[in-house]
Amino acid sequence: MKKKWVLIGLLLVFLFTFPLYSTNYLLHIGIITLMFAFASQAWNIISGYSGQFSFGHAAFFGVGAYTSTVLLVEYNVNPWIGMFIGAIIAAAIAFVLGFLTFRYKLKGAYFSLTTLAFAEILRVFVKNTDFFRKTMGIMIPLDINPFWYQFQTRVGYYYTILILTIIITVIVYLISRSRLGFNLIAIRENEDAAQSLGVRTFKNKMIAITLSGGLTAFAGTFYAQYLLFVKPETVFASDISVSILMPAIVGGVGTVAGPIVGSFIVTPLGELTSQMFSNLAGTNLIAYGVIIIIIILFMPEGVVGRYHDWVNRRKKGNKETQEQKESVTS
Amino acid sequence: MSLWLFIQSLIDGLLMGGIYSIMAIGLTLIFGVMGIINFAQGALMMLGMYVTYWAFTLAGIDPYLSLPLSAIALFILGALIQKGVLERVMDAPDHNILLITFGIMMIIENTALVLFSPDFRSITVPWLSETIKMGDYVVSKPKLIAFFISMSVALLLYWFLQKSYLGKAIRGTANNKIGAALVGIKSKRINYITFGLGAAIAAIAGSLMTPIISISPSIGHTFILKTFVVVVLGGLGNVLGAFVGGLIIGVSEALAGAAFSGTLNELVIYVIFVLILIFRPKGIFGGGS
Amino acid sequence: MKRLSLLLFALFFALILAACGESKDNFRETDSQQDEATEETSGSEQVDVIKIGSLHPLTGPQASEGQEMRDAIQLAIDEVNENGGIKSLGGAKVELIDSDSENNPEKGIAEVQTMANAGVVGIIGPYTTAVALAATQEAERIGVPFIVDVGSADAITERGFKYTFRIQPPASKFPEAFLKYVPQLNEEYGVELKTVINAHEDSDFGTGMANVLKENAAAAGLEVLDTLPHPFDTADLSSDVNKIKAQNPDIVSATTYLNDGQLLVETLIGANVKPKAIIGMASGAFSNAKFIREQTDINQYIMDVNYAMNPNSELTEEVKKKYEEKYNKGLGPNAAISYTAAKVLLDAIERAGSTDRDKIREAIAETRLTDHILAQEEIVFDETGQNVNAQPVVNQIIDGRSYVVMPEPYKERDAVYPLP
Amino acid sequence: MTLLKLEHVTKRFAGLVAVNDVSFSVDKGEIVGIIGPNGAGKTTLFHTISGYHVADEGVIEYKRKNIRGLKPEIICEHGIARTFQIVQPFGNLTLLENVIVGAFNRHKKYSEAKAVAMEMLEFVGMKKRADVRMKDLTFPEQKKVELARALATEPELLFLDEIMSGLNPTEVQEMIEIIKEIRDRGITIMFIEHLMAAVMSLSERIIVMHHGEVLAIGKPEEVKENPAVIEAYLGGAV
Repeated sequence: MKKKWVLIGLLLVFLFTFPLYSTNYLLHIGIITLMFAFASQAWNIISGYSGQFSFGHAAFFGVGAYTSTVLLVEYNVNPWIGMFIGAIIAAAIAFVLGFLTFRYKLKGAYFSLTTLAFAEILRVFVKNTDFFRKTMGIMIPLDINPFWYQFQTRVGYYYTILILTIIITVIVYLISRSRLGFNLIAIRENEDAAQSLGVRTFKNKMIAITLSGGLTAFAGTFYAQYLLFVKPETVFASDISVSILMPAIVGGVGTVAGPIVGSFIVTPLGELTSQMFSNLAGTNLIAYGVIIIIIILFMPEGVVGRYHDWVNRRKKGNKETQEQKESVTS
Repeated sequence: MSLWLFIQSLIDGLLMGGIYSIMAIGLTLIFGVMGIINFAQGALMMLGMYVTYWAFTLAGIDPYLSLPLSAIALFILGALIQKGVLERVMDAPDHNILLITFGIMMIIENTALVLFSPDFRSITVPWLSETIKMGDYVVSKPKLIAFFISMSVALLLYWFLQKSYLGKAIRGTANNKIGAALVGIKSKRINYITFGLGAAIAAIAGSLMTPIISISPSIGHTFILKTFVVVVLGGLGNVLGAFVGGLIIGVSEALAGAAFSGTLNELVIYVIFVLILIFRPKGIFGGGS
Repeated sequence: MKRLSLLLFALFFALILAACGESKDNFRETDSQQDEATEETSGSEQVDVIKIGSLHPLTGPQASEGQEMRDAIQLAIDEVNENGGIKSLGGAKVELIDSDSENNPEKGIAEVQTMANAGVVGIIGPYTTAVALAATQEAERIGVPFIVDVGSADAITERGFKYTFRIQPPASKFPEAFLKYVPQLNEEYGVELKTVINAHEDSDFGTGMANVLKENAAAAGLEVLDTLPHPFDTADLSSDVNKIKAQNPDIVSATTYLNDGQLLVETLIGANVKPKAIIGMASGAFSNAKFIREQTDINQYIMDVNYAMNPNSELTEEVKKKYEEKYNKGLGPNAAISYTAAKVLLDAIERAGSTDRDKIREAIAETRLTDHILAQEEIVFDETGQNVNAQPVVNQIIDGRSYVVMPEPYKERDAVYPLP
Repeated sequence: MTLLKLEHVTKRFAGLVAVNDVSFSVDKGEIVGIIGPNGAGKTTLFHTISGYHVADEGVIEYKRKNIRGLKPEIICEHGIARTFQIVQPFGNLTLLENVIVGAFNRHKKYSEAKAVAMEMLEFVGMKKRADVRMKDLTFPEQKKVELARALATEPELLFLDEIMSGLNPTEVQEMIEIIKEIRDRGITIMFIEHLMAAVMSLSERIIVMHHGEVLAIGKPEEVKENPAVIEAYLGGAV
C-alpha cells in the first residue's frame, strides 16, 4: 500500500517538474498525452467501469471544442466559463444518447455503433450549419492572456492539462471506491446479478454516460484553446474517438491508472514510430499498428490489468507458501 | 422535386445500394458467426480493388474475369489473418478485438501505401464506358452489373448457409460454439473459412467498384461507416437483411440528396440508423441468419 | 509479461529522450529561441549542411498530393546541390527533412517542433488549412520561417505573423478570377453563358470559394443556380449530377480534389449532361497532370481557373522534364508551387549568407524572384507574407494537354468556348 | 403476519404456460421449500416474484404493496434478495468487492459497506479469501459468496434457488446450518431444492409445483403423504 503512494508521489513530482528539464517538443507531446489521458479517463467511466463501450466520444469532445469557441468568438464569453458550459451541453447530449440507448437496453456492438453514429450525426450537423460556419471552421483570435485561456508559453498549457488530468483522476478514483463505482462495475460484470442486489442499472448507466460525456468536453475545450482552431473534420472525427479509447484499452479498462499509463505509452509511441520510420511514409503507421496489436495480444487486460494480475498472483503465492510453512510448523 | 429527378434518383440509389449491400454482406457474415466488428473490411476491399486494377493494367484481364482471382486471394489472406492474429483473441473482450481489427486496417492500408504509392488510379474499360439510356433516364453499366452480382452473392450465400453442410456448420458455430464442438464441428476451421469468406466478399465488392471510382490505399474509409449502418439496419449477422439494408440506405441517401441541399443527406442515413437501433434494435429483419 | 511491459515502457521513454536529446532546444519560447539560433551560427559561417523541412500529408487520403509536393521540393534542393550548393555559405549542401503531417493539426505542431530541433532553417508545407493554421502558429512561436506552398484559407496570412509566407493565391482570389474571366470569355467568344451551378468538395477549401462565388456572382452578371457540396472522398455523385441535369445550367463550376473531380466529370458524361462549359476553380483534378494526360476520353475542353506554371518559359519545360524523369510522374500545379516555395527559401538562404533563421526570414521578406516557373510576375511578398502577384489563370485541356487560354501574356492558344 | 402473497399469478412464454394460476402466501419468519420435477416452473416463479419476468396475470403483494411489474433492483430495495440457480458472479472482482456491491444496497459509505461485507463473508466462512477473485473460486464456494452477497443487501425475504446442488454431504450440512442461522436472524426464506433430506429438515412448509401449477401446500409430513404429489413424482420419474 505504502509503496503505491510513494510511486504516485514520485510520478507527481516527475510530472510537475517535467517542464524544467523538458524541451518544447517534449512538452507538446506531454500536453497531447495528458489531453488524451484526460479524455480517456472520462471515457473510462462509461466504457471501462460500466462496460458500455463507446466508439463515439468525439461527439462530446467536439461539443466541448465548439461550445467554448463559439461562445468566445461570437459572445465574448471567457473560455474558462465556456469550458463548463460546453461540459453541460455535452452532458445533456450524453444524457439524451444514454436515454435513447439504455432505455431500450442496447448493449455491446449495438451500443458502440450507436455512439459512433451519434458522433457522425453531430459532425454532419455542424458542417451543414451556417451558425457553426460549416466546414470553414472557427479560428480563435490570438490574445495571450491566461485569463482568456491563452498562455505565452507551452508551460501554461501543460500545467492546465496536468491539473485537469489530476482532478479527473481523483474523481475517477473516488468513483471507483463509491457506491456508484461498484454499481457500474457490477453492471459490467453481470447485469442480472447487479439488479438482484438492488443496483438500479438504468439510473447508474445514465449517471455514468452523462458524467463521462460532460467531462470529455473539457478536453475538447482544451484542444480548441491549445490549437486556436476548430473544424468539424478535426474535432468530431472518428480518429478522435479512437485516440480517446485507445489509452484506456492499452493501459487497462476500468482501472484508475489505466488511461494514464496507456496514454503515456500510446501517444509517445506514435511519435517514436514516426521518428524512427521517417524515411518511407507509411512504415511508421505499419509499425504502430503492429505494436498496438502485440500489446493487446500479450496484455489483453492492459498494462495496469497485467500488473494487478501479477500482484495478485504474487500475493496468493506468498500466502500459500506462508500457509505451507504454518502447516509444517504446526 | 420533379418526377424525373425522383425516378432517376431512385435508380441511382438502388444501384449504389447494391454496392453498399455487398460490402455489408461480408461484414455481417463475420459479425454473425464470430461476433467481430471488422474495421479492416474496407481495407480488404481496397486490396480486392488493387488485384483487379493490376490484373487489368498489367495483363489486360477484364475486371469481371479477375473477380474470382481477387476473391481467392483475399480468401487466403482473410483466413491467414484469422489464423495468425484474431484466433488468439476470440475469447477476449469485444473492445480488444475491435482495436485489433483497427490495427490490421492500419497495417494493410499503409502497406498498400508503401507498395502501390498513394496515387489515385482508375481503369477505363471500353465496353463499360457507355451508359444505358432509356429516354431521359440513364443507368450506369458497371453499377448495374455490380447490383446483380451483389444480389447473386447474397442469394448464393444465403443458400450456402441454409443448405450446404459447411454452411450449416457455420451457422451452428454462430449459434452455439460448445454445441457445435460437441457434434464434431471444428470451430477453429469454421472461423478461418468465415473470415476468409468475409474477406473474399469484400474483395468482390472491391473488384466491382474498380471500374466505377478511382482507387487509392485509403479508399476503404469512404465505405466503412456507411457499411456499419447497413449491417445494423439489416440486423447484425443477417445476410439477406444486409442486402436489403444496403438498398434502403442507397435509396434514402439518393432521395435525400435530391431533396436537401448541402450534405445533409448523410445526416438522413445516420438518423435512420439511430431510429432503427432504438426502435428495432435487432434490425428490420431481426438478428441472426 | 510484467517485465515485457516495463521494458516497453522504459524503452519508449529512453528512445524519445534520445531522439530529442540530439539537438538542444530550450523550453522558454519565443524571444530566447531566436537568441539561441543566433548564437548557434553567428560565430562562423562554416556550415556543411543546411537543413530545410517539408511538412505534407504523406499518408492517408491526401498522400498522393502530399508526396508529389514533397518530391518537387527535393528536386529544387537537388538542383542547388548539383550546382555547388549554397555559395554564400561556402558551397554548403542542402538536406531535406521531410515529415508526415497525417493531415492532423497536433501532429503538424509536433513535426514543426521536431524539424526545428533538427535544425531546419525554414519549413515548407502543408497543403490543408487546418494544419497550416496550427503549424504556422508553432513556427511563429519558435521563430522559424514557414513558407506555405498550398493552404488556401485567407486567414492564414491575416494573423499578423512575421514568419509565415504563402506562395499560392488565397482562396478568395479564385472565385474573383472566375468572375473576372468568365465575362471576358463570354465577350471574346461572343456567347452568353450566364447560369452557373457550383459543385465543390465540402472542406473549407471548396466551401470558402463557393461562398465568395455566390456572394459576388450577381455583380459580375452571372447567376449561381445552386451550390452542391460533397465530401472529397465520395464514391457517388449521381445526386449532384441529377440536380445539375434538372436545372440545366450553362456552366458547371467545380472545386474538387482529384478523385471526386474525375468522378464528377464521369458522372456528368454518363448522365448525358452537357453544360456549355465545365470550369474548375483550383480543381485538384482538372489541373492534375495525370488526369490531363490519361483521361482524354472525358477531359476534352475542360477549363480550370487555377494557379499554373508559366507555359511560355523555357525554365518551366526544363523543370517539368526533370521532374518527370526523376519521379516518373507529371509535375502538377501543386507541386510547381512547392517547387517554387523551395526556390524562394533557397534563394533567401543564398542571399542571407547565413543559417540564422531571422536573417533568412528577412531575406524571404525581401524576395524579388523573377526567374521562376509560375504564371505570374516576380515573386514579392507583402507585409502579411502573401505572394502579392500570385494569380490564377484560365487553363483548358485540349487533346491531352493543358494550355493557358487567358490572360495575356501567359496565353498559349485560343480557348474552345463554349463546348462544341 | 403475511409477508408475501400471490394471487392467481400466471406467466406465459409464447403460448407455453410456465406458471399457472399460482396462489399462496408466506408469513414472516417462515422457511418455505419449493419442490417439483424439472420444468415445473419453480425458477420461473422466482423470476416472476423477483421482477425478472413480469407476470401476465394475478397479484403479487409484498408487505401489502403490489410489487408486480417492478424492476428487480426495486424489488431488492423493498427487501427481497435472491441467489441464482446458476451462479452469477462478478468474476473479475474479489469476494469482498462482490459482497460490497450487495452491501451498498443499504449503505452509502464505502467504509460501512465494507464492514457489512466483511461480516457477511465471515458469516458464510469465506472471510479468509476476501481478496481472491471470484472467478478463481470453486463452484460451491461461489454459491456461498453469492449467498453472502444477497444477505449483504439486508433483506427480509430471501430466495435461494438450488443453493445445495453440487455440494458434497459435508458442505450440505454446513449450508443447512447457515440457512437455519439466517432464519434465526429473522429473515424469511423461500428456497427451491431437489435434495429431499435438506428440504424435509429445513422447511416449515412445502409448496409442490407441477406443470406450472401448485399441486400441494403443507407441512413436510402432509406433503409427503399427498397422493397427487406421489403421483406427480412417480409420473415424472417414468
